[in-house]
Amino acid sequence: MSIVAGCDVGSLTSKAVIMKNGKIIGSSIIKSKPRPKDSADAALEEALKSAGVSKNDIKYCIGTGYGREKIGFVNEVVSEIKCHGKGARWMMPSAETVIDIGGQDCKTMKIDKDGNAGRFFANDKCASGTGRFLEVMAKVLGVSIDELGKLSAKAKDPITLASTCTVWAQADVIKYINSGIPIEDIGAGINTAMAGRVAILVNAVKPEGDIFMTGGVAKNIGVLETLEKLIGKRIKRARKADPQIAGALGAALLSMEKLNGNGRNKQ
Amino acid sequence: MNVFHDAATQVQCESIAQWKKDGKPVVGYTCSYAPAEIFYAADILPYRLRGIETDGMEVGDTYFGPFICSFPKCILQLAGKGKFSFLDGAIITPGCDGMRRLDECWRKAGEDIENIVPDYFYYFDVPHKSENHGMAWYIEEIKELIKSLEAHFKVSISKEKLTAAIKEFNKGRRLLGEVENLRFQQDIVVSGTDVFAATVAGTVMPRDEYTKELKKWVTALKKRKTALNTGKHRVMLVGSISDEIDLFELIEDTGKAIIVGENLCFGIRYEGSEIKEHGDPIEALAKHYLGSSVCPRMYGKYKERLALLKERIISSQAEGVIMQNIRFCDLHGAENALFERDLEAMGIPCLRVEREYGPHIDAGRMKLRINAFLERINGSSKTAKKTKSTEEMFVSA
Amino acid sequence: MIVAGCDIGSLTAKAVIMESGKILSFAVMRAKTRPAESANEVMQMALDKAKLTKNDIGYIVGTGYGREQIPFVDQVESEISCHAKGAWQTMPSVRMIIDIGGQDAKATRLDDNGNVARYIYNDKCASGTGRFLEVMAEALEVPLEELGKMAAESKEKLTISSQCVIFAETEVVSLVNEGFKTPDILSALHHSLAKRVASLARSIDVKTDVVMTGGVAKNSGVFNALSEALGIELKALNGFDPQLMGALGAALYADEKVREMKKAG
Amino acid sequence: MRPAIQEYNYDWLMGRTLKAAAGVPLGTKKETELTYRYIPYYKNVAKSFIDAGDPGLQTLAMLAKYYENILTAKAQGKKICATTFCNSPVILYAMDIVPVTFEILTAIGAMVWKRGMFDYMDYCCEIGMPETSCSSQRGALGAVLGGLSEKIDMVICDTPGVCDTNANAFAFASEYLDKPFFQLNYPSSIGDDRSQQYHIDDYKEMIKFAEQHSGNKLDYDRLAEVLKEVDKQDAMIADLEDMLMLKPTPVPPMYNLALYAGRFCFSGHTEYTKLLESMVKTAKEYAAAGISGLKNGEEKLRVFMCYIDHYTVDVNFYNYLEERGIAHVGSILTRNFKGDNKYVKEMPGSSYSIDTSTPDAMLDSIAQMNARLPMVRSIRGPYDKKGMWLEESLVCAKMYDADCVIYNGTPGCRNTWGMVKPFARDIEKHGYPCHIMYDDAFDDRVESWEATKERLDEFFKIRGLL
Ligand SMILES: Nc1ncnc2c1ncn2[C@@H]1O[C@H](COP(=O)(O)OP(=O)(O)O)[C@@H](O)[C@H]1O
Ligand SMILES: Nc1ncnc2c1ncn2[C@@H]1O[C@H](COP(=O)(O)OP(=O)(O)O)[C@@H](O)[C@H]1O
Ligand code: SF4
Ligand code: SF4
Ligand code: SF4
Repeated sequence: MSIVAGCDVGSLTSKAVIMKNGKIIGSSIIKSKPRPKDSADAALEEALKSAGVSKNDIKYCIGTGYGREKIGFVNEVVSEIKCHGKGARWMMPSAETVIDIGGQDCKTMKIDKDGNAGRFFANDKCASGTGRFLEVMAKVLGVSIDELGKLSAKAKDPITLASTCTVWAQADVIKYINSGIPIEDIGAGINTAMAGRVAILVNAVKPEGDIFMTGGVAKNIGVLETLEKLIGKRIKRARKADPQIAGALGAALLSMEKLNGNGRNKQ
Repeated sequence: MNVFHDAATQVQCESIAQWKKDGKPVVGYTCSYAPAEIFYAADILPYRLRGIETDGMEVGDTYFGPFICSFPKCILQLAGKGKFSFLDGAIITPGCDGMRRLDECWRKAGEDIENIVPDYFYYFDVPHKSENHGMAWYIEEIKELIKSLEAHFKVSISKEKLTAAIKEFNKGRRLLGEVENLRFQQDIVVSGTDVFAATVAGTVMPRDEYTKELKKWVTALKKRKTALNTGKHRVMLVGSISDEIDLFELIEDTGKAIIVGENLCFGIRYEGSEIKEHGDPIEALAKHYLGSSVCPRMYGKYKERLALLKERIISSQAEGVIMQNIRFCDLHGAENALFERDLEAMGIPCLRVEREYGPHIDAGRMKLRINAFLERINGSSKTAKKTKSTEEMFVSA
Repeated sequence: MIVAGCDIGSLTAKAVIMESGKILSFAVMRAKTRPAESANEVMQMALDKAKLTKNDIGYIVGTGYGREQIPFVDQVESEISCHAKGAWQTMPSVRMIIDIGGQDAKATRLDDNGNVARYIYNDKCASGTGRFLEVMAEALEVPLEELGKMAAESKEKLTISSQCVIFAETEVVSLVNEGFKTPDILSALHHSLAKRVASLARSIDVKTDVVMTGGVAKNSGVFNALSEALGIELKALNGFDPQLMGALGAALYADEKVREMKKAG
Repeated sequence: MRPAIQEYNYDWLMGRTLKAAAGVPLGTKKETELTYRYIPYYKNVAKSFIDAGDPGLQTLAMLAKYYENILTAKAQGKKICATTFCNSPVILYAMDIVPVTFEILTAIGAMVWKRGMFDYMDYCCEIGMPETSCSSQRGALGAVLGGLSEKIDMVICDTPGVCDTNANAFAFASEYLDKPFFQLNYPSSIGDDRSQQYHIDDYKEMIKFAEQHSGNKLDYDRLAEVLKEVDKQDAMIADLEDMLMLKPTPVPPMYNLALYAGRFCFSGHTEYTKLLESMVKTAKEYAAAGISGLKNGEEKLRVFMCYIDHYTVDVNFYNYLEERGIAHVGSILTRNFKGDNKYVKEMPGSSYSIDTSTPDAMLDSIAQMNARLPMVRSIRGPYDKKGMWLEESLVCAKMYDADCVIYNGTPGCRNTWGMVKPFARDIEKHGYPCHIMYDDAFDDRVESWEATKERLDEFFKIRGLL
């Protein structure tokens, strides 16, 4: 009976997953705190609580995410790209292409049957095309991040958004609000601008097989559906778990492999 | 090694200060198309302009527009901050559009900020093709440059002096070639960071001193036994201009990789081949500097560059290639995509990243991508190693 | 005649009420999503303070981001013109105005008659803005008003390399993690913003005297850093709230208009 | 790229749309309505052209013909050559090769397509071109790289030495599609014997290349014919440019667009001659009557575009000028540097002449002409050197009595963004208010037209121009 954990400290949210015999027995998503260490502690604690086990029961734990170097309790750290690949494959065993959009970047990757990442692309330099972009916009529109995604479906005549920069797009959005354009049309324009940037990255890895999306933005149905249109392929919906925890889940899965000795040896 | 690291990580290292103290001139230049031997022949220190040590961009941004690569902007920033006050001259070449605009931006900044434009400021026109009339144009440009240097610095640059300069530079090229050979071995005794520092140092240090130091270093290297690459992946770094020791360190500090080769301006690619030591020295220089078609500004020569890269990959047994381009560098950005297409098709893992230059690089984001890439190589080499070596991959491709 | 200026910015809404060149009252508040709402509310605040009603106001000029949406104005003017007018009136020696508001930064050069000679907005990649500081203040858990004071306590020099607002925030968070002190980080932020704005001003030629307007002018950290970056002592606006400059300029436009109308009969 | 888009051949789509639009004025009212329904997104653009009278109609017909040529090239056994707008198509016509000019096609697409050229532009990025590269190539090039166009047979690019990102796009295309590539390369000086010779040598190499890959020999009789036509056209362009100097100028803003579209597509072709004749005729009539070419008849302001115009959906920019009563006194792109032009006299060493007496003279003429096409001529060297961007802009601004100078480009334009700030400063020093637009001439996702318009209005108001 082995219990393992994975902890993903992201820029916006921190996630932890506890697994036992290949099953998720506890998980958590919390808003990240200024200090990654605190975030990690809090996320783990909550996950432990939901699993009903104690920290001492954890046999192995892998950390990942933007703040991975600062997590106090992990045995090892692994990159998000690898973890998301692993996690995605577990959630959707047929997935071959993974799109991960988190708070501060967007990555697309190909994975093999074990969930190992092959070619990948990440957007660099610019915040447009990240979850953060959507948050800023949701705030300007005065809707919650959940609602933002749903606006696309209600839109009649979506606006075209200057998509080059989060900050400038914000100015445009304000202008549209000011000129009385329905909020649905603006929201849809925002989701489309986002999807447009992601589509370039997705197409750049030449998606094959089933496509799966992880990270918080996977919960934005507007982005997801527009993206499907842009790439002309269906994106598989997650059923087994919340796609936002894919990174932490991947970390937990790698912990398990490590413990069972069937994972590759670390150099 | 320290002397190289010093030279590579400071805008003005000790040897330059010493040179100035001896009352000898220093002339800065941009890009890999300015034949440094000419300066040596006139006892002028050729100094390849760089942008390290900037801590802001207010001067750069005042003149350059927002959509420009940060490398030339950093040079302008340093100039504007008086960090290049040791220069007696500067030569701007139209390497790329960003670099050629440095000519105007620097001069314009000079109208606002006193004493930042060296007395000798020269625009050296380099054609984009090396065939017949292209080569002829370039040779004439070299001759013009020589005349202009002679007039301004009151020196004479004879053919004999040029040939002597070529010979001196070739010594360094040969030594660096030996270092390269060391990196082709199964066990590598020298880090990529150290090699790169030594290479960059060559673009700023007085050449005699450089040759001497290099010789010492190479002799010492050859005696080294301890392999530095145990358990590490062999990777190459290619793409946009780089003189950033930090970037090499960042990759090697992961503890999972050793850099076995590069293909960068400032790097070994220009030093790699020797220049003909007999015949007309100007023609020999022209053939070398314009003719080797080493960077994407020489349009239509992609296949040659790919061949060169492949050869490097094979001899250095690189397991993966990191391709970077500075944001707004379309030349390297597009070429990296082609490289990636062709190398991945042969089973060489490639990582393509866009970044900012030097002091403005976001180390955290860069690290993330590099780590993930190394994990990927780790995964693929497990399977690939069993089947094919790099060389076999090429042969079969 | 009593006149008013109303400046609906991206972050704050401001109103100034004047009578024959004298300020009767003013108000500042956080902008609402709908500009019309902000305008009504901030105007009401200013009216209440002056114990007036809307009917008492003879002419109103609107400015700012949401200027086209203000329901009650008689005329609209751009922010550039209003800040210029306000600053010129407040300090006739002014030749350059650097206005950093929530959404953008602008530099404006005046000629010897107070007319706008040139102006420039921040470049496409927008990091030199008040919004940038707000995001940072939030990340550092420091109230906006304290930013300047706190930065003054800085001892160690740091640099922020990210130019992007969004990424700079992450960078700040990691600096916090690495144990750097808040004042040092703040100082670095102020310098980074000041440098960006300085290059803006420089590209249209800096002429003295230079004043700073807009909300960010209240941040002494930026004020000082900008002086340093420009190598020029910025002039303080004799105690007048720089954030109100746009609204003041608008009110002055209104005043001018009313006088013109009177002259014309 | 969206799969829906991948289903259609781009050239065919555009060809059809343009053809339908060109047919509109020929039909009855009812037919017109029907056609409009068939080209809903192109309707506004087509209308703007149709409103411009005969020259507008001719422009529509000319653009339609341009596509027709591309679409029928293969059936007629002709080779297609991708080339830049600043490479005069004259030589290709003389060799019976069909040119495809990415920049022009992108501009047309940006005006005509409802969604602009986004999908095609983004496709280029998907296959690896940096998103920071110039949008003017990325548009039409996306369709070519995506295999949605007529297949090109060779690439001739004449921007090395002028513009990296442009040359780079062509080099990329040739490599990606594995098609032969030739570059015409320009040294940074102009007018001296040495550079003249370089141009000629380089041009001869280009002809060799084109002969080799098309299998056609350059026919000097044909070349002479085409060049004579060019000579005629140049004279008319000079006429139009002279009329731009009148106050008010009798030349409608739209003519500028037609002028250079024709020059880049159909130089040396009779279609272009006819278009020019029509424009000159109308403008002369206006001039004789002393009226402005603007629809509402009142010229309030004269702007000189020191770089490119603003394309994107619905020819918004031209309509804006009309609405505001702003006369467009030309852009760098309309410049013609034939020796007898008035403003050329102010810039010694900048001109060329056409001599068709011998084959060598012809080659000299055409090489010199090519070296003086808009972007090639003025952007290649340091902007403040003789005969370069600054001098040219100032001469034009003065000669056409412009009230202000406006810069518009693309964020991909390293070339001009490299030093547009000092450039604007210098222009201002000479007394011309100068506005830098932060948009993308071909892609209004970079800055929406509403925002662009607002900034323009603000500029005109604050600087006391309108
Ligand atoms: N319920 C939701 N509906 C739609 N989008 C969401 C939701 N929750 C989070 N997001 C999006 O996900 C992003 C955060 O993603 P996450 O993967 O947690 O980021 P990180 O790992 O970088 O912290 C937010 O910026 C937001 O755009
Ligand atoms: N008391 C204060 N101290 C420091 N900075 C302030 C203060 N009040 C406002 N600010 C800054 O001013 C900005 C708002 O400026 P303002 O001119 O009101 O913007 P806008 O006109 O665009 O609404 C805020 O983003 C904040 O950075
Ligand atoms: S363009 Fe905008 S979102 Fe992108 S890096 Fe710049 S400030 Fe950030
Ligand atoms: S990296 Fe690219 S854009 Fe920058 S200087 Fe080098 S070639 Fe030019
Ligand atoms: S607009 Fe600029 S970047 Fe684009 S092709 Fe022309 S010169 Fe090159």
